[in-house]
Amino acid sequence: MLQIESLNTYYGDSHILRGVDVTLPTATSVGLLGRNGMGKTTLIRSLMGYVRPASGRVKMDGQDVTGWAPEKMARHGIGYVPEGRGIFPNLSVRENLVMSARAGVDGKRTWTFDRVMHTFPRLTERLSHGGQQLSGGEQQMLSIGRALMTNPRLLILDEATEGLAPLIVAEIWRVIGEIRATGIATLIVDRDWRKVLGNTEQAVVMEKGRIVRQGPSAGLLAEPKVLEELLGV
Amino acid sequence: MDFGTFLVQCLNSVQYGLLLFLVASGLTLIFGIMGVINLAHGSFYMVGAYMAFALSPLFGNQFIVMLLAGVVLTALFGYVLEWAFFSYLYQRDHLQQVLMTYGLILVFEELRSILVGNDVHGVPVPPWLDGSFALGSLMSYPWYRLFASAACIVLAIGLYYVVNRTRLGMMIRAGASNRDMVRGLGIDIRRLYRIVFAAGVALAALAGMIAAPMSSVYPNMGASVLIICFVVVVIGGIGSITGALVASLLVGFVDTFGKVFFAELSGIGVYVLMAIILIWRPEGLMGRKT
Amino acid sequence: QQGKLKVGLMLPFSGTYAALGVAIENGFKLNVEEHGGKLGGREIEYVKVDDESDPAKATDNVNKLIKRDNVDVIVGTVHSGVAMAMAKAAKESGTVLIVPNAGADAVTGPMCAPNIFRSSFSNWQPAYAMGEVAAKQGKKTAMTITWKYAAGDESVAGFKEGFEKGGGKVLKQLTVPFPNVEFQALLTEIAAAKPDAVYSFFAGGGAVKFVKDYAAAGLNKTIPLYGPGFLTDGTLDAQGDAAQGMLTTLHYADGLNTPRDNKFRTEYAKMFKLQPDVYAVQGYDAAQMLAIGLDATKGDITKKAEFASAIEKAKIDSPRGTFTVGKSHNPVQDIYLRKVDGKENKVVNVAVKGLADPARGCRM
Amino acid sequence: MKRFSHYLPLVCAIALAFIGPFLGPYLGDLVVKVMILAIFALSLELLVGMTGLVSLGHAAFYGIGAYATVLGSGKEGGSIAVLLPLAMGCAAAYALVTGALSLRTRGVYFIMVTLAFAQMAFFVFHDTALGGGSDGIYLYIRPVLGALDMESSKVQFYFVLGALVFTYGVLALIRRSRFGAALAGIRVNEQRMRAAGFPVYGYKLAAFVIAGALAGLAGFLLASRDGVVNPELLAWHNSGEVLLMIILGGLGHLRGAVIGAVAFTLLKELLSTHAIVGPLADHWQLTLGLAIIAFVALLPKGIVGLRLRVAPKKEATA
Amino acid sequence: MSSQALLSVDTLTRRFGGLVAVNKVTLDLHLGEVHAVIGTNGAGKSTLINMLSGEIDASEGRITLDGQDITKRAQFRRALAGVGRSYQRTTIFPEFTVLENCRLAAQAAAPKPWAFWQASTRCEYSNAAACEALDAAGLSAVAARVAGTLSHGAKRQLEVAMCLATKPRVLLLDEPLAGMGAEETERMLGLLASLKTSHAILLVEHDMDAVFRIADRITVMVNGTVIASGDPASIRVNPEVRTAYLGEDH
Ligand SMILES: Nc1ncnc2c1ncn2[C@@H]1O[C@H](COP(=O)(O)OP(=O)(O)OP(=O)(O)O)[C@@H](O)[C@H]1O
Ligand SMILES: Nc1ncnc2c1ncn2[C@@H]1O[C@H](COP(=O)(O)OP(=O)(O)OP(=O)(O)O)[C@@H](O)[C@H]1O
Ligand SMILES: CC(C)C[C@H](N)C(=O)O
Ligand SMILES: [Mg+2]
Ligand SMILES: [Mg+2]
Repeated sequence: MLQIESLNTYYGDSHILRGVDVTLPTATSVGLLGRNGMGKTTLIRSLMGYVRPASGRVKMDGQDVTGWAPEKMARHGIGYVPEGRGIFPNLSVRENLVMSARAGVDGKRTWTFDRVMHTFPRLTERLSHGGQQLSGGEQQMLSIGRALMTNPRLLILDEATEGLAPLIVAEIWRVIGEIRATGIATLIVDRDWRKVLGNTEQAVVMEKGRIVRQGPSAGLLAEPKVLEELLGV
Repeated sequence: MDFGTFLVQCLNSVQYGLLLFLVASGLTLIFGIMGVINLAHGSFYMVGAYMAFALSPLFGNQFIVMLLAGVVLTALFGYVLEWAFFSYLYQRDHLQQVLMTYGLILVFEELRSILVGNDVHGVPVPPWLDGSFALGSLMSYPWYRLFASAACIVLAIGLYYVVNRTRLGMMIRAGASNRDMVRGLGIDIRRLYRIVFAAGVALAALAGMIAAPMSSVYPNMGASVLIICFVVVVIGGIGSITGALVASLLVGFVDTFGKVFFAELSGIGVYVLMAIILIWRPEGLMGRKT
Repeated sequence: QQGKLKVGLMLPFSGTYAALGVAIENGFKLNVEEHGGKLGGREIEYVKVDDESDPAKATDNVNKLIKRDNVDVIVGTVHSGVAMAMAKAAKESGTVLIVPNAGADAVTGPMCAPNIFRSSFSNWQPAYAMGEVAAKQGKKTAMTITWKYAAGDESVAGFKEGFEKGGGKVLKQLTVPFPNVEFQALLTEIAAAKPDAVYSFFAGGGAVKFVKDYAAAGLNKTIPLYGPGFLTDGTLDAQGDAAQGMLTTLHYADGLNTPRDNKFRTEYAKMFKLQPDVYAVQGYDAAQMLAIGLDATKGDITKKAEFASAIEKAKIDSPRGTFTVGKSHNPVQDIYLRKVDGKENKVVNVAVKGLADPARGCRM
Repeated sequence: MKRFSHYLPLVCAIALAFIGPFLGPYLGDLVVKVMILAIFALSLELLVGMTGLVSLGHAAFYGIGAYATVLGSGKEGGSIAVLLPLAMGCAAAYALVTGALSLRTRGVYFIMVTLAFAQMAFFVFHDTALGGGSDGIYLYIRPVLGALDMESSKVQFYFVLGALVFTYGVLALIRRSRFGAALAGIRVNEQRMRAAGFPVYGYKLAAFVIAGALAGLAGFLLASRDGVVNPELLAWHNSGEVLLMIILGGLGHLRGAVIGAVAFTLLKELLSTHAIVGPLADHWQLTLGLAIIAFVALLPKGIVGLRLRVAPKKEATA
Repeated sequence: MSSQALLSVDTLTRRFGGLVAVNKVTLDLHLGEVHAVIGTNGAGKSTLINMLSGEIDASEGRITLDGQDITKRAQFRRALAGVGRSYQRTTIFPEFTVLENCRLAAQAAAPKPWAFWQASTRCEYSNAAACEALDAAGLSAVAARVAGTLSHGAKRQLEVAMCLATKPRVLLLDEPLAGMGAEETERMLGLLASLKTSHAILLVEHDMDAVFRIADRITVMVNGTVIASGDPASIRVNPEVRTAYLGEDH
């Protein structure tokens, strides 16, 4: 559903994304890998519209959406779980979820408040707590839940499992699986490359602002040499 | 002070407190919730008061209709104002807003002087609210003041409901803490804020319109309410409507009884109250800890 | 023989007192026009400074006139605190200062100087007269209410002096912090204490609101409200019915109906399309006083002693009635008792004839 | 280039010292006033720009310094050696007490508590006979010290210039010092400073007291120059105005505070002078207001940002 | 474990309103030991660290450092006494350079940290401590970068470096590995291993591979309470821990 064509992005004078070409097919899950500081987050922020790329195109279903504002992208079906969670500290847990609730582009509300509660039971006990009173992990769950409440077509998870307990991480991967099963495309950034490759169909590897590898995840998993070189594992 | 007088003074306190809330209500939106340090709040209040002065001959008896018309006009005005002067300030240091709104105060004052002049003008009390009722043998009390209090209560409830109970209110508050994140959830924060700002301006102006028949309209009238509005919002705890209401009433009592018992230094009362409350509770009465 | 005479007008052109500043300027200019644009044979050049009624900026503003523009004479201002700073600067530089409004007793008291004059009043004057009137009307007790600031305090003190001299007693002096306009608490106090009369000092928006609130509380029916004329001057439009019948004292009134005043009023109305008020008269008379001094010195204002003595000796033919200038350079004038009638402060009678400020503390 | 810019303030001060005698009474007087305001603004910059403590009550210290000078001189006048420490000491003492309490709060709450304490001081001077009430009181004889007599405008000029250089120097020293670095750290992230082992409260209080004392210095100079003080000196709009100056000039730079004081004063002076802008001077509020709005709209980093903007940067964020 | 505990915690409790975030936790930190505290999200690990570092007060219980009671001591005094911490949520000075970040942290312990006459950049003690910390954390290459422009992973490294710059004896690390890539994780583990000889380390971490590699002792918390404590091998097989926290993967 998204096509990114020779995208170049700068922060001030530093050239971060250098001609990135990526395709995110509909209902497909894509893993985005790369070491720290290689530009994964920047790529996400560029396609979301938070950062204006200096050149290149972003296309959604063939339509040029380069330079669209983030809210417009979001309303066209992109759910965003940012690095660092972005919880609203002055809203209660319930309010964090309710405020973002929206029917999907198809008009359906697959993800409801109840379903999110069901997925993250821990939050049920914290509903009236302020966002900033949550533990780190609880915030992470809330952030994912909040993105799901927008019923997206594409869910972008930037380090969504950071700070989560192993059981919860497993749960999140299960949920991601569930999400994939419902036909939502996902773009996943996570430090656990095994899980990423195991839970995605396509994988993209970045290095210094370039795409250096793109292909089926399973294929990459079978190439430990390449992984070591690109990810330092 | 005998008991009857005491009761009347309590009524005075409550009544003044409610009036303060009315005047500060717009600020609870723009400053308390949106977080814009809006020194021009007094100017919006003044705009409302002068609007009442200008509109009342046109509307005659139809006071409520006039208020509605005024609210619509000032909301439009606020909408444009936000677009022209504030929309690009949110990303910047908050102190830039101080400078901007200070500039606006000067502009509004001068425009007022050019358009209406510098004289004091009265605004008639609507005939159906004119007159007073007796408070025991002591004195009489104007109906209009009670009307203003009632308007304030209605407003307070409405504001509380919208801000705390509706999704709109949640979005607004969310926007105050993290604009970018709100956008990422598909909410057009710029339009949302423009609307909230417009509502804040309209509320300030509404307060001005309601106050005008009591206070008359005169140069610099905005400056005299500015500080007390900030005091009320801050004592209550920034962002809390209930807090602002409680704070208004507290200030009402302190001011009223301060004037009675400590006439010589009663100017200090409100500030002593504020200092004590904030030192005791650094987030205001009902503010959230950060 | 000489060049233009530079007149520095330091008045409030913005803020609460802006209307007063404009009236004073108009009055002054009217008189100059009547003199054919010349005083003492010299053409007049104006330099205007907006003092914003801010004492914190007063020294700088007056220095602009004295040091930058080298004015020959300063006319100003409305606000007493600002006038105090002006008096200080005038005293140091020796520039002639004519105060066309500010009533601070000190300006013609401890601060009096050969080069400082006032064309208006001292806060004490109308207040003292009101005290006498109230006592004469048989009031035994009174309460006072004013903003807590120097002008208010002085006014109340003047009233108290006059009232208690006449056998009355001031029960309590109520104050409201400046510029707060919430009076309800104190109105309740007044209602509870039931004095025979209330004396109050407010101006501008505060005066309007106080008079209205007083009436709305029903107090005007039982306890007469007195005050200096500022309580009802330029504010009757806004006060409406609430002010009807009120008695105030001032050195000017509507309906004086003297040829002098009538002429002044027509001329003023013709020139500015406005009705004059007491402030316009004070500005007008400031120009008259200047003219007298300049005539005596043939336009040479540097002859300070001659300039001053001419004014001291003069009978100034003011729209308010003739007045002279006391040795402290404050007007010795009739104070009128006035009654609000419609939109006018109609003269009732002369409350005190030729009232001179006691000029306490003036050594000159 | 960088080097020169480094010494620019000093060059300005020396230049000013040379042209001082040729300024004439009015300009000289204006420059003195601007320099006093610059000292006042610098003292606030220590709080706002360097420590991140936005105060809306700074005029209290300015006013207290001025009142201390006048009340301390009495009818007979007094020595600079006594009055100057007295003015700074009184201001610092009030800063110590109010700072100790205000610093319990932060952000907007701090703004308002400082406002509250300033208003209290304001009303004490305004409503009691202590300082002559709302009409203010006079300084009959200006402070002297040996041959230094503040009565003389020359002495005033050089004394104030010296005080400005002193203030700027002290603050420049603080800024680059460890103390200054700690204040900067507190401004950016108080939590981390505490975790690292800084007694944050103490540092903030120290900054508050120093700023108060320097404002007291400005107050002393003002009283010595004007010879009259009025409660309005302590009024909130004065606190607001000095805050505007440093924002206008550009926060986070000492020269921003000075430039702000100069720009704000001159801008108003220009726009309200008939000889320069003609009849528009009657509407100086309008033009000044519009000018300020234009500044905000066009110079997000204040006037000092003007130079920084010459080198264009690619805007990264949408 | 031979030595006396450097920092010991005795029945420490913290309540937030009705919620008991930390419930009677007792544990010891010894020199030469990495003591990992793991547990479900919201178990109270960060709250525990907050209490130990003095960021928040304990509701009940006692904390001793070198046998001295520090339960009521101000946060900065504890820091100066050698208790250093890192934050789970990155807490750096985004507008300063990386070096400045560390230098400022180091300055707290420098002689006369408030000196206002000497340039902060010339403080030898702080410079040395900062460089050492940057080196250890592998950030020397980006020392001159403005911290706010670092990538998330690099910020996490800086977070730890700033803690090290204060030269603490007790390290309280709140999820230091979160956000770090594989390479950085390796480096950090190596660093911790080398630090542990001279430090007592409390490590809160959700990366179980890392925890089991490096921890000498593990305490497991659930809902504020310690459910198990012991050496890694015993924890790994503890059924309670497996159901409450680890799951089947580890
Ligand atoms: N606001 C900024 N200004 C300047 N440079 C930035 C900014 N944000 C990020 N960078 C730089 O851009 C590069 C890419 O950063 P990005 O955050 O996209 O990396 P990443 O791949 O997401 O890394 P990580 O896994 O650590 O999150 C890094 O070198 C980073 O330092
Ligand atoms: N300031 C606070 N007010 C109220 N509750 C709080 C506060 N801080 C933390 N809590 C609650 O205390 C509990 C413990 O939180 P804590 O941050 O210590 O968890 P944690 O073990 O660090 O979790 P995580 O691994 O997710 O970071 C949580 O349920 C949290 O919601
Ligand atoms: C009568 C008033 C206009 C006088 C003014 N209040 C003053 O300061 O003196
Ligand atoms: Mg990233
Ligand atoms: Mg935690």
